[in-house]
Amino acid sequence: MTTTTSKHDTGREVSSAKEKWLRAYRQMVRIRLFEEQVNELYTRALMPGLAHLYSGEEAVAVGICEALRIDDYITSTHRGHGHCLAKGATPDRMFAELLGKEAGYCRGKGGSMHIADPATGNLGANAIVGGSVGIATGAAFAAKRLGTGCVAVCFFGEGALGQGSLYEVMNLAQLWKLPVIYVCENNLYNEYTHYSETTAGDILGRATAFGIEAASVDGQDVRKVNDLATRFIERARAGGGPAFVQANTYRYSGHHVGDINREYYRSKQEEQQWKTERDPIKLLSKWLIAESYADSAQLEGVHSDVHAEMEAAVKFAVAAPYPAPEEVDQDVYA
Amino acid sequence: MTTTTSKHDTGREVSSAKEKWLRAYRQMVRIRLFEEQVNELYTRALMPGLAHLYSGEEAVAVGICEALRIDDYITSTHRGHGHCLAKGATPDRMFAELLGKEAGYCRGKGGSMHIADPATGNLGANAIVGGSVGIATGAAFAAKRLGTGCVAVCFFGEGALGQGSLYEVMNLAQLWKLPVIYVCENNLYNEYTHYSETTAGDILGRATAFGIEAASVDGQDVRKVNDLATRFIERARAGGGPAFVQANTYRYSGHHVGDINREYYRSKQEEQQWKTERDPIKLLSKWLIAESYADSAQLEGVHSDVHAEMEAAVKFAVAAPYPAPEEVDQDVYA
Amino acid sequence: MPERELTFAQAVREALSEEMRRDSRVCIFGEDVAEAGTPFKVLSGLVEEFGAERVLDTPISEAGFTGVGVGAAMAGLRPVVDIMFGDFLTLTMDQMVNQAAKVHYMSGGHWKVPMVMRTTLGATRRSAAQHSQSLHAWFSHVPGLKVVLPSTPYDVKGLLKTAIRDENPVILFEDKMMYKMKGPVPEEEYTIPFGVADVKRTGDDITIVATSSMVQVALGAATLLEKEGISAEVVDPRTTWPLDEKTLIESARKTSRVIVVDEGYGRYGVTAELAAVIAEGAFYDLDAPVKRMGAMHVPIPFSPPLEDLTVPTEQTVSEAARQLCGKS
Amino acid sequence: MPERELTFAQAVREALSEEMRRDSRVCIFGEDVAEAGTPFKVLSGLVEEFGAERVLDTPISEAGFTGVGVGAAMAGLRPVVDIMFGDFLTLTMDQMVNQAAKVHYMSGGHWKVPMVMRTTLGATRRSAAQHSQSLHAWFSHVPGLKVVLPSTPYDVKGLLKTAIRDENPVILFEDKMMYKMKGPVPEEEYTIPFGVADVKRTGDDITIVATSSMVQVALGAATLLEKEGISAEVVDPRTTWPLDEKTLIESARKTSRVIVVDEGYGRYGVTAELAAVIAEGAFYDLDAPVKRMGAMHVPIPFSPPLEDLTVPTEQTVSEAARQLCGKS
Ligand SMILES: Cc1ncc(C[n+]2csc(CCOP(=O)(O)OP(=O)(O)O)c2C)c(N)n1
Ligand SMILES: Cc1ncc(C[n+]2csc(CCOP(=O)(O)OP(=O)(O)O)c2C)c(N)n1
Ligand SMILES: [Mg+2]
Ligand SMILES: [Mg+2]
Repeated sequence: MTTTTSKHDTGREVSSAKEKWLRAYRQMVRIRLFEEQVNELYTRALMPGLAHLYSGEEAVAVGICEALRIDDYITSTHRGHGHCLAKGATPDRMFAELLGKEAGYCRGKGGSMHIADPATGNLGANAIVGGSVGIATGAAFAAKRLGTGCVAVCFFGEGALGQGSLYEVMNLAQLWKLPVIYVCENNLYNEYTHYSETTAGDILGRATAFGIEAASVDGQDVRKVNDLATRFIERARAGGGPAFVQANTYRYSGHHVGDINREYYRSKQEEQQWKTERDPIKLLSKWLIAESYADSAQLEGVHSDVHAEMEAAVKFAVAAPYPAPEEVDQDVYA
Repeated sequence: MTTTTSKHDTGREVSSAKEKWLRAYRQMVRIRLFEEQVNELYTRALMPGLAHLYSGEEAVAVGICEALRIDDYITSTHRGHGHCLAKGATPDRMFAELLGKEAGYCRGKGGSMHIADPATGNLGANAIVGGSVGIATGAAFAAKRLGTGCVAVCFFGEGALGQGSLYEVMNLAQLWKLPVIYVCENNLYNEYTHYSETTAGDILGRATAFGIEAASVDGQDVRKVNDLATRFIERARAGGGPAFVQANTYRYSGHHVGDINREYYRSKQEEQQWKTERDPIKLLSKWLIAESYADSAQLEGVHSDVHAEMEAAVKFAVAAPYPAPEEVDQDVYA
Repeated sequence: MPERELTFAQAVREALSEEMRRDSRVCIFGEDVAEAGTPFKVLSGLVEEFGAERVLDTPISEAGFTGVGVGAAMAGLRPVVDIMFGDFLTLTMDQMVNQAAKVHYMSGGHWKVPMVMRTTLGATRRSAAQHSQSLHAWFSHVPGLKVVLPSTPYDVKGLLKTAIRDENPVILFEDKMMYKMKGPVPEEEYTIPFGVADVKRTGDDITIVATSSMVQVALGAATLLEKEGISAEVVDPRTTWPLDEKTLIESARKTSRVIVVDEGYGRYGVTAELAAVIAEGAFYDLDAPVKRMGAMHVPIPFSPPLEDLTVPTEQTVSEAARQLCGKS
Repeated sequence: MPERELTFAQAVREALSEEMRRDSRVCIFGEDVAEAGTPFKVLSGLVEEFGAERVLDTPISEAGFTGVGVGAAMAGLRPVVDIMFGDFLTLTMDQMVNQAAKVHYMSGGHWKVPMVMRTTLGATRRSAAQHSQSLHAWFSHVPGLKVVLPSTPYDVKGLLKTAIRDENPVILFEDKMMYKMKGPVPEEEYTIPFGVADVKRTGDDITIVATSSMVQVALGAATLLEKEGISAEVVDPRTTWPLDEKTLIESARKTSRVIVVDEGYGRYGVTAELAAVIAEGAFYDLDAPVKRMGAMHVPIPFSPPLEDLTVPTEQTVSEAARQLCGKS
């Protein structure tokens, strides 16, 4: 298995701004190229089922997770590969999971929508929209009771604002002053429906109504995301209670890999505009160059490193064996 | 059966302020004296199960329902007798229901927590906290689609703010501009727990976050409640969409008739203060006398009329037969 | 002229559009039901014909819009509520069970809830544990609800039309794997009554009672068995509530051997009720215990070779039949 | 010295306080569980002993705080989640079924959810349709959950302690009508394993398999039957999942006549599974079909004379036994 990520698990150890943002850059590229491979696997009919790509939204997961400790918790969604990688998972075991192989994070039993990993505090992706809001809040409750100093981050799409349980747990989190950050990734669409058709009023108001501190951020700018996240996370760790982030972002691909003809719900022009003008990787690369933290050759080097990493990981996963039939009824009960 | 209420079902026909507020006065007294009989029935062990008394909160139900048409809808709660009477139900059939008799509104099958009555637009009391928020919203949706001009009022206690489905349907109601009014009766307690221990942040904000117009009102002042309700209801009827009311009020008795020793969660002094200083019936009586709309003899007359009405109704209910055993499996399916 | 054929999805759509034309009170709401026509494209074209006032996209609020369906039904509409995956029914249980199912009875027969919930069931789409469940047993357990499990394009059209005209809350489960299945559907209007089982194939040696897509599995198994000289009768209850006990029991008494197959979990599920009904009703005629076959008692795994082990197949059903008939 | 007696409620409380003393990770939350000690006063005194950090009042948010329980369990606590009435389980289904039950399996065995949900079941309290249901069949149907139905003070104490120490999500149902029932509970610590049925009374002529408070009904019926010379064996499975099939089947094979009694709805409920298991396992020994007795298939009515018709009683159970034994 590859070990590329194991040296910089937490982001806390990074000494300089340069190192910090180069690392964030690499993490975003890893997510982007991971997803390219996923699409490839789908197109080549090597992946069972479907997957929901995170491409375009990398700055959110990376900006947030770079502000977390390795033992902090996250919960994730059906569009979870980015969160998972950003929190420290390795692509080989992820690909293996996507292919249903024994070497996968869930021994092949979870698949794309259920990757979970205690070693990196990943409580699990969740295929129920809003399904993990209680879990993240409960993990924060445990962290507080046990005095571990850990924080929990709950990632969800803006579609999850439709789920009442979010409001139930935000109320609880504020009453009990729990160290949990609710991160709403507003990528404008609930599947095939624009969020404005499903979302009345004001998104931040839905958290501030419970007395929860809330802010919006440009979800394509990893530095801004990270700044805000750092502030909220440190506040939560210090006992200041929950916070809510609206990260404005965009998914480049379809709702899932099979959602090819999208014109009936959004224009190609809109997609193009986000890709050319607001790409999180391009934006950071420009800044890194402007700050003289890197030149383009160096950054291209990152891309080819990562590309090699991903190819190796896919190869590993494709070659890996399926679980044995006897595994089917194992781990139903602990 | 008594027919006392049938002449003034809607409140719309009342010509003068005097008539209007005298009628409101009578309605509040009817609720108060109804509940006294309920407590009596419980104490005398004539009533099966328990009941949740509305005494102290009369101005809310009456203030709101006097602004409604007979064909407008309401949904109610476990503490529903007041809403039911205010919307036009007769006490004889209500008592019969409370005693599980065939003559009851639900043929004895519903009991105190499930009184429902199509003739007065009462979609039903509900023993699930927050259980009727969808029903009221759906009735408003039907009214809009069918063009009936009807409005739906959804009564609930502040405890229902804990239920996520409220937020789900408020979002929908605002998106679809439905004629529904959410009325939060804040009587300070969820059962045996002060609402401040269960309710973070700001109550009105929980509606305004969805773009819903919201206001607080003194729930002991039937005129203020009625003014606000009239404004919101007419706005909804005209297509202006949903609204949210927080009516600040107090329940005089225990959570239910059996909740006698309450000192561990609230003081007798607090109860006394509300009863002496903020009683909705006393407040209106003072005003009626000050405006020379009535003198105390007249108002006492209302009390004795109503007392007689309630005694007759109880007598009717006590004498009424139980449903026949064969009824047990009737009306499971329509 | 050959009989007209439709896919299962087309039959659903045709039932809905016919009923919407017939009755202006019928409306549809759910997630991505309008322009998208659901992820399975089952409802394509309906919003274009009936407009955005009758085919409405909702927020992702299953509990909320199910409740809206209940209230809308009480107040005069005929809502068809769409729950994209049967797994999300978990979120609607309070509205379906504590409200929809009980309103009529609790109100002493005064209010009615003529609402239809359409949703899906079934595994083997590589969708993992939260998108593969078949939870119809829960609803069959609840008085006040009716539960429909169509197994062919013909059946789904007729049963869905009946559901929409029914005065009660009805929940109809469609197996996602069947949407593309073709079958004859006449041009003429028809409905299919609830509580009437359909003998999908007659036989003498063994009865296979099967529901939803398991009917197709049972028919496939029957074909395999035929080659070996075993004549299997396939009985489809079509609705688990009301349940046509009589037809099930009569078939069992005739063949004296029974397998019940359902894609829900085997334990405390539909197979238990069907087996218990048959074991009681055909007690003196059975030559062997009723054999139950349901989903394996595990969360549905993602990994294809594992997932395929969890549901009954033509092979496992025919093998069980062979054993029951003493031929293996 | 006579054996110590406790009420069912006291036994629950003692189990909780012993486990909370033993393991600081155990905490309780739910509505009105702290100062109020629940409406049934079952938890009185716990907040005083263990403090407001371990016994927490929640908002009326069953879905939300159940989810919090799942996450807290995953992250190292041992939460005991209190759902005041079993009827409100409708609101927790997503968290219990799509999350708690599946986390361990979906994560390939990597995460665990050692959480206990305590709730109630049972009718005849004149509480009407939304406060009287017995919904344990739903949970028994779901792989990943364990389901406990204690029938005596002794059992509830031992089973609840086992539940708290179990590494899986466990749901334990208490019949509200039993809280004041007294029974022997030894001073010494003990636990009761899951999946082990308890023969509450031995007999030769007929087996009555009963759950929760129906065990008391069955014992009462057995006493009535004894006077008429019918010797009834009463078997209490104690957990519907895991299920001790062996003890049930052995008793059935011995007596050759069986009644199963459970307070959940009769259709598609616990009685169906128990009857199916017994009909299969004791097929060649049964003299008559297994008789099932559950709640009548109606929403529970409020009116006392009607409500009393809906649940099995000593009279109806003994009458059924008489018939099965050919003595009526
Ligand atoms: C409770 C529930 N309802 C519906 C779905 C089907 N579904 C899967 S993803 C999705 C849209 C989610 O939108 P959003 O939360 O904005 O996340 P995004 O896909 O945009 O990242 C829907 C409706 C689901 N998985 N769970
Ligand atoms: C979903 C649900 N949870 C819990 C209960 C138990 N319960 C009945 S009334 C009540 C308190 C309700 O408080 P509030 O909404 O403020 O109404 P109030 O009694 O003060 O009028 C609770 C917790 C219930 N009936 N339904
Ligand atoms: Mg989105
Ligand atoms: Mg209150």
